[in-house]
Amino acid sequence: MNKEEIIAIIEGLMYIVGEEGVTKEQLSQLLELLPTEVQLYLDELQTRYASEEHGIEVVNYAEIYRFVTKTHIHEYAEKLFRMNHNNTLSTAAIETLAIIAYKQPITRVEIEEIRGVGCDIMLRKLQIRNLIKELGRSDAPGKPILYGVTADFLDVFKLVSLKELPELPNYDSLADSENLFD
Amino acid sequence: MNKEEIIAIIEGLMYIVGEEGVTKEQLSQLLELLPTEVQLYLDELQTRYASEEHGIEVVNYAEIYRFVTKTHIHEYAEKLFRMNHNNTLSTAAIETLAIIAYKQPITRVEIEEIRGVGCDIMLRKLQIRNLIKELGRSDAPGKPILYGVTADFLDVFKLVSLKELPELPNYDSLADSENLFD
Amino acid sequence: MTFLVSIDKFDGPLDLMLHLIKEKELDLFDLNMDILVDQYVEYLNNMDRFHLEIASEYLAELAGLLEYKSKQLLPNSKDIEQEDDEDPKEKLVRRLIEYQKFKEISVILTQRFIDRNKQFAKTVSFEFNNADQENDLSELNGNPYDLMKAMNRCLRHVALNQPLQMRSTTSELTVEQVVNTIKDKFSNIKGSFSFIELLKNCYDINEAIITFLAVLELIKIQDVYYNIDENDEIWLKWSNVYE
Repeated sequence: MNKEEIIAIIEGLMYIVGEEGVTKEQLSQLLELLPTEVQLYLDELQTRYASEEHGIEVVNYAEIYRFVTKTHIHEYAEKLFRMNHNNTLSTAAIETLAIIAYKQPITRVEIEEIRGVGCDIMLRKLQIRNLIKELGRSDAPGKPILYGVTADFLDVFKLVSLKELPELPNYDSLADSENLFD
Repeated sequence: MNKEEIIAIIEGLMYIVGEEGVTKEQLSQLLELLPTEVQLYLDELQTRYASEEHGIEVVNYAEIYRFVTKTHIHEYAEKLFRMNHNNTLSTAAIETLAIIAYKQPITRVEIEEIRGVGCDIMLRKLQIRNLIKELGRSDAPGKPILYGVTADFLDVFKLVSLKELPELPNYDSLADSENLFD
Repeated sequence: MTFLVSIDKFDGPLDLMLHLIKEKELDLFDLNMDILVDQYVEYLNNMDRFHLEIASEYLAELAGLLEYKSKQLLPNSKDIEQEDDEDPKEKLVRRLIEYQKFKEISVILTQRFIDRNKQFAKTVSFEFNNADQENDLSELNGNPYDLMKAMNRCLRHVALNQPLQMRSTTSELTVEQVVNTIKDKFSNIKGSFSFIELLKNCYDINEAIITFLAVLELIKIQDVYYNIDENDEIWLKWSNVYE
């Protein structure tokens, strides 16, 4: 691979990981290159996006490289968000519901592991709205509550049963460790 | 704002929205520019990212503009996410979709006549995957549901609009028939 | 004997008929119905013999084909046919051609679908997406696809936050490459540096071994001096070639 090809791949990967970012070490492993080489390409990419015709730039806080929008873009982003506001369903709500639907019965801690953020309040909201219900308690230490979705949930998402949920791409590492798709 | 500033803003916004994408109309409203002007900037951005040193490109499937990674990046992306993309559609599903796309609005019975098999379950599955939708009801006896394809259909098959569908082969004259089974 | 394709490989009776027409090299525009009907019957009989389940659609078409054939055998068949709007043979040919068109288009669409699946997009940025946390849930509605997309987002997040366990690829690294890397990275160090320091850039045992071999090489060509202290730690120092 020549320099431009490698930079193109790094750009592509940095795009799809978005705000999660990627480390030099991850790129080094994926591209089978030395970290020092990767560093050079990252520096080059950073320089290119620093120029004025770009609305995004490469930053590396805490050794994690990621694209972020330049600050002057934020006011437009906010405007765009307000334009879309009325028709979007809360992402937090739909992600929590998706995890429960695909993985029920599931405990709060398991949901939080997948989403990476706390969901105590969200679970309560969803329960009040009657979209999820308690299915009993797990045998794990502390006997945590197990959650599942309700008939109202199926109704809201126009499903006859959970068997109708669309199939997910196969993330092999997760299937091994967690039986996520049981 | 000059041209480069506007292009930078569009680039930044398209990065933020990611897979959700943005329409020409949204940008036009947001930037207070005519849709034709926005079109020019979008075209320019598309051209810039088409060049080889970029790993991402601008696509506008279903008239929604968004960044996607170029196809040669996918092997690295799959490694990064440890995902094998088993997102598949059966031949039967694609045939059914093709019939709907070319003949919409179309009823279930009409589809079944062309395919020679029942497609009740198939239609339900395609509806759940958000690839087809109900377009109302026919005036025929029993008022059967009319089906059509969705924006997700266009996206999944890399189409800007239905006009981009490849032309149906024409075997109505004998001259064309010779290569029917090639 | 020709190879018998299993019935579940076909997407219905028309698909099967097209297969038989192709196999027997029949002319679709001047279809020999006798051969087609015989082949169709024979095929279904074979499937039946292998105890493969035959869907009702295949039997429905079979009934139509047999009816056509029996009418042909009747002396006054022509009179009966004229009552129909369309000749059954013409109608079947028309249906087969129509179906064949969509089969061909499906091949093109399938390729486009495969290509599209190789294009990835990032998910919506966090700050943009979570500004609506406070939305009340009273007017929730969505489709199952939204759920799939949301779940996919979460799974990507989990995947990215797990350490990569890649198969070792470092064996492709050569000692020479690592020698150069060490020179690049450490040549400006005036004093001693430890071997452990060099290992911080290694991701697996293979890379560590190659790094060790590289150090041996550097010692051999006398680019570095070495010293092993009482804790068995290896200390390295550049000879004056880089000063």
